[in-house]
Amino acid sequence: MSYEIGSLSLDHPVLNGSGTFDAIAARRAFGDALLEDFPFSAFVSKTITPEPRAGNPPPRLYETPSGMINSIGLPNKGLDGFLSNDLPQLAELPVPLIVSVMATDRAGFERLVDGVGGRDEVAALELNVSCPNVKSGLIVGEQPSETHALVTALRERTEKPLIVKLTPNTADPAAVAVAAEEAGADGVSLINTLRATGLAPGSAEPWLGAGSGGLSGPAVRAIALEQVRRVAAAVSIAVIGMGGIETAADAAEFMASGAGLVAVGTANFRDPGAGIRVRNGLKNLLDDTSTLHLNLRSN
Amino acid sequence: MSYEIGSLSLDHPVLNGSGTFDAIAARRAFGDALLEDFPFSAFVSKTITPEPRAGNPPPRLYETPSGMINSIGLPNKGLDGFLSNDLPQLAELPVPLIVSVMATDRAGFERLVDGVGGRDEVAALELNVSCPNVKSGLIVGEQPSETHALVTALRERTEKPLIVKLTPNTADPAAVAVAAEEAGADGVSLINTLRATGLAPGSAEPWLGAGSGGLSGPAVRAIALEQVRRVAAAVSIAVIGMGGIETAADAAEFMASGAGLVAVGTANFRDPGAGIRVRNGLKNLLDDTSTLHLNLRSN
Amino acid sequence: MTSRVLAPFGARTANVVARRETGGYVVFTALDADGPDPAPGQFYMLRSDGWGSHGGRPFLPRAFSVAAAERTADGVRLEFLVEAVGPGTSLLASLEARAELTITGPLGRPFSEPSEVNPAAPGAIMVGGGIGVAPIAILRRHLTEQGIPGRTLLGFRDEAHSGGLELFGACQEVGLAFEDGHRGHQGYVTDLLQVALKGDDAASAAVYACGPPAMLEAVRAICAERGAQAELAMEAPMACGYGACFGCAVPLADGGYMRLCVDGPVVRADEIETALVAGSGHR
Amino acid sequence: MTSRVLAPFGARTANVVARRETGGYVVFTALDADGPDPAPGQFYMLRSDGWGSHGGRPFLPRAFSVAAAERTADGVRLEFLVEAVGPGTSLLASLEARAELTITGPLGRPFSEPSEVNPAAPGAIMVGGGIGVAPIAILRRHLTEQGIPGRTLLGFRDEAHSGGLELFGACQEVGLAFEDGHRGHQGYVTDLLQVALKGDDAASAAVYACGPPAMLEAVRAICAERGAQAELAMEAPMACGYGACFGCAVPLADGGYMRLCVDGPVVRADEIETALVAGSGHR
Ligand SMILES: Cc1cc2nc3c(=O)[nH]c(=O)nc-3n(C[C@H](O)[C@H](O)[C@H](O)COP(=O)(O)OP(=O)(O)OC[C@H]3O[C@@H](n4cnc5c(N)ncnc54)[C@H](O)[C@@H]3O)c2cc1C
Ligand SMILES: Cc1cc2nc3c(=O)[nH]c(=O)nc-3n(C[C@H](O)[C@H](O)[C@H](O)COP(=O)(O)OP(=O)(O)OC[C@H]3O[C@@H](n4cnc5c(N)ncnc54)[C@H](O)[C@@H]3O)c2cc1C
Ligand SMILES: Cc1cc2nc3c(=O)[nH]c(=O)nc-3n(C[C@H](O)[C@H](O)[C@H](O)COP(=O)(O)O)c2cc1C
Ligand SMILES: Cc1cc2nc3c(=O)[nH]c(=O)nc-3n(C[C@H](O)[C@H](O)[C@H](O)COP(=O)(O)O)c2cc1C
Ligand code: FES
Ligand code: FES
Repeated sequence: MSYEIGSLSLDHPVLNGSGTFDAIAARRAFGDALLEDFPFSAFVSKTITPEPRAGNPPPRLYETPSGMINSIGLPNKGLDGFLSNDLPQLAELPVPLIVSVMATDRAGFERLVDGVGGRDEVAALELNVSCPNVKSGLIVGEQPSETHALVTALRERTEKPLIVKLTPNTADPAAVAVAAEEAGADGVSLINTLRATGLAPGSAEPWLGAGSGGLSGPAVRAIALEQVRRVAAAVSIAVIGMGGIETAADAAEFMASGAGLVAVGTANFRDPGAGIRVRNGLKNLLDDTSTLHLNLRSN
Repeated sequence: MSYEIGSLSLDHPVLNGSGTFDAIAARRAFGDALLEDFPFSAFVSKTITPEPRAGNPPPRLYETPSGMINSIGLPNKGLDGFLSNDLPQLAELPVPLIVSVMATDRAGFERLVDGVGGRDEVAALELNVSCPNVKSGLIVGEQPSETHALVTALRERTEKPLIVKLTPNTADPAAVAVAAEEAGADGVSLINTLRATGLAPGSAEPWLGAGSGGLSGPAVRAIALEQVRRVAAAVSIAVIGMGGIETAADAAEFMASGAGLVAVGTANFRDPGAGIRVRNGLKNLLDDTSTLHLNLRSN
Repeated sequence: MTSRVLAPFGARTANVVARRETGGYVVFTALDADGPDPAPGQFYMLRSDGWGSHGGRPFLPRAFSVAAAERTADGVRLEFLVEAVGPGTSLLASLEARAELTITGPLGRPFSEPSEVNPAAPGAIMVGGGIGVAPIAILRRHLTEQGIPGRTLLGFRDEAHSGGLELFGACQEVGLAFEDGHRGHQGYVTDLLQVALKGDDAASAAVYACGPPAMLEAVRAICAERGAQAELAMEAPMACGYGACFGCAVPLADGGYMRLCVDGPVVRADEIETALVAGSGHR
Repeated sequence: MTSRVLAPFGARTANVVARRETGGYVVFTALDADGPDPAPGQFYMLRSDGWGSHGGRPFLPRAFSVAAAERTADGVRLEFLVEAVGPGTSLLASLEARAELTITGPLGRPFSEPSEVNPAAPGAIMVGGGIGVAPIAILRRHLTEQGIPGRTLLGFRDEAHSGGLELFGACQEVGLAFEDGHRGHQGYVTDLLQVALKGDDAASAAVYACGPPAMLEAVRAICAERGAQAELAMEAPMACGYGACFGCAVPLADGGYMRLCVDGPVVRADEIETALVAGSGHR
């Protein structure tokens, strides 16, 4: 069984969701034990933007039944800060690095792809398209046409595998996935978070500093599974499935539904070793074809 | 405080979600006790279609973390069966009747609106637009333009209040709500269920007979609240908020977010008296303005 | 019976007052202070504290046939036989005395009197399998109290799955079948039914059955073939138990589906197309 | 101290071995068989059975400062002081001995030695308020063991909120303030701090504080005004506790935010813009 995203070949099918594991911070907390048994077959960075961002005002977290809303607001050091501060540290990880990038215009995306794509330490790029295009006012990832145009433009600028991170906040994610594939993407990852909000207890005001945010965790798993199933049926590039995966059995459901790879997101918060549990459990399930008759699809 | 949907004025803000309470069956189970303290200020029927439907093959239910998926498939007796069998029984309820209707083409919707709208027992109609238009192949409620065209055509055929039941499976529900308002709808209700699936345990096959279905319950509450907030900010017609409401506090959050009315859906399954609990609890909260500083909006 | 006993409207609380283990199963008793006496074949929707604690499941209440009901000064004592097969049944099976339940019921259509099933019936032939013996136990007691003759045939896979036998107490007039043959007839309980119907005039039989889908389907087929009248107590996944969700679909013989929670769980064998409904019943 | 003690990678189990109630609070002891000794000021992320059972919450683990840590042959005995303010703390406060916890830790930046806070400091001034006395208790014991002099000032709203005092055992050398005046100084513990800093050369002080945001903000302002060096142990809503989620944002004095879980929970008072962070801390 092989796990591939375009030309990038991985050792096992479990990645992290962008923004749900910070390998640099985790190393501060857990030391080099982290590197000795690194959970993921590739590390996906938190999304970076061309310029530095402080992120949203607190509170940034809201807990929901079997899930959580985050409105973090993409705090990051910007492209230059990332390249000078973070990249050398991420290069020490024992696995390939996938850098997630986002901008609000074409030029910004181009700068990111040029800057990140030119570095040997980087194995692949993930395009976070859950962002407005300031020109059209549309969220790129909600529109097949916008996605197609963006990926086409970026495809020319790098040979590295390009993954498009799909948004679930749209009527037909499969149409966006097909647009990404046609424009030359090597993979799609889904789902990102679902727009959501919650009020401060006993108040009429939203709890989150930014008013609303994105829902993740087990609450969204059934939605994610359906979107993965539809997307995987529509494209033949790599599909990285995520959304509420907590156990190897959950991950196996995504793989049985057509995802060649999976990512662990919110589950990392409840257990920093969630990725190890999922990876090892999945290995047992995949080895023991008698227990689980999964019609696994490899890319 | 008044609770209005167009010309229909209700005693309190709590309705049932279509398809989540069958007053006729409940009377078989609970007897006339049901009528003595009927939970809802209006009764919303399960969606009916022009012709009878048997519904989807079982299994039709899948349980998820803090929620459930249903793929019931709109079993119903069809317009004629509804008018002759169900309507007389529903007319015995102590509250106004709102009939939910759906068809896959304009002519079908027209037949339903003519047939149901012409009956005195019926106080209002709810248009379930989570259905494909067989001509365009598009899901009506996912497209502002389709919704506008449908509501415009139906608006001419009845003086009764028209409610459009919005689907959450779209990038911008507020745009669809605005289209409904512009075409003459008296209210919008949201959210309907989110497309979702789950696999049979230890298998690679979807559990549900129909392959996939719709997610409801507390798991979707935060998504519903965000959509209600956005829709209520965009329209000035009645907004009926629902999605995972289990308690009066949940309902109050929807009202604080701009819903003038709320509906109890999946919570009815866990407790047939959920509507009574929500209604009574909400009355206490609304009376006691000191405990909850809700910026309630009445229509 | 056996008209449907109505349930109080809304979920109410009831406390577990006793619990015992029998074979691999648990029998617990709940004291229902506010409810009526159920009719044999009816069920309750149950949930308890801890609902939601296994990764957000169980979320919905779970359906259980009442296995015995005894009126006391404090209310009705309801007995349930539980096999732990998933998160909901595991939680319920682990409840100790004093635990609080949230219950709705009695619900559904009960068994009919033998004379209603078949006016020619001198009595009843009751067939129970596995965990499905619960409603047979309360039916049997009901008939005995009324002085209506009945024969009871029970089948189990093996010792480990025969906990339900305990519900039939000391009474020895029960025909037994064990698939592993360690006791009674070696084979299926439906073998015993075949024999019973052969002896009798099948056309004057009133058969009652509850058990796994495969057993019920065999009962249905045997009775259809022999022209015997039968009522089957079935299972289907249920969200609500009172007709609200349309989830508990069972295919009808003449097309379409019934809602098992309001049109069953006891159905006439000739009403349904098959007792093998996808997603339904114990193995 | 006091460099950060690293946590084993991944959540592990630990059992509750003791529980006592003190005032309105609960102190429970967990035996951590596999973890290291934490440094004062560090915290653990905790969850237990029953997570998810109150309408799907709590879902995320909850952060708790360690109040005492004692190495035994079987592992480290960790003491936590818990105030039940919501579903997570209520569950933890109700755990009995033998209950299983899932823990990650020790996490975060601990208190610095007084000489690191201020090379001129002869010792420490420790200020604790309400539930926030927990990390002060372990810090105090640590300094005592090292023979470093320290004064402890504790403030409580009233008797009902003074359960944390018990952590300071028999030792009487503690300055007390109660808002309701029923004991010690009537008023805020920051009044005592004002007095303490007046007596001393504030510029040679090393102040440590933990308590409600309003108290920490007062400490911050007082120390800034008097030129005293201070470390504050803060709270913020946390999803992960190890820098993964960026949820625990605390505004920095020179713009932007820190992640309190990895850059705190102990922060230098002059690093932050304010201790009053929306959504954070006990009342
Ligand atoms: C009228 C009636 C009477 C009954 N009487 C009894 C009785 O007396 N005693 C008794 O022990 N049982 C009885 N049952 C069965 C009992 O209700 C079920 O065993 C119980 O609901 C199982 O719940 P669970 O959470 O333990 O297991 P579940 O996890 O709900 O598993 C049970 C079944 O559901 C399937 N399943 C697994 N995951 C899911 C999912 N996510 N969504 C949907 N389905 C899933 C499984 O494949 C399995 O078939 C009765 C059922 C009915 C309808
Ligand atoms: C480093 C650190 C150390 C701590 N040490 C201790 C300690 O030693 N002892 C102790 O008792 N506590 C301590 N706390 C605080 C403790 O972690 C919180 O009290 C606990 O997380 C509350 O959880 P809960 O489920 O009981 O309450 P919650 O319901 O989580 O309520 C707590 C706060 O969250 C808000 N809130 C309510 N609903 C939501 C929602 N849906 N989503 C988001 N926020 C919501 C409430 O308004 C309230 O402010 C510490 C916190 C930190 C960060
Ligand atoms: C706190 C948090 C921060 C996130 N940040 C990012 C991000 O920076 N870029 C991105 O593409 N996705 C981000 N995500 C989305 C996740 O990568 C993932 O798509 C989503 O959470 C669904 O998976 P899960 O339910 O397993 O968490 C974030 C999610 C969370 C919870
Ligand atoms: C079993 C089931 C059947 C439903 N049937 C219908 C229906 O016939 N028509 C409709 O408009 N909505 C239907 N709905 C959607 C509900 O009315 C409601 O919009 C949705 O469930 C969200 O609310 P909830 O989370 O409170 O259930 C159904 C929902 C469920 C769970
Ligand atoms: S269980 Fe809901 S209709 Fe039968
Ligand atoms: S709690 Fe997650 S980054 Fe601090």
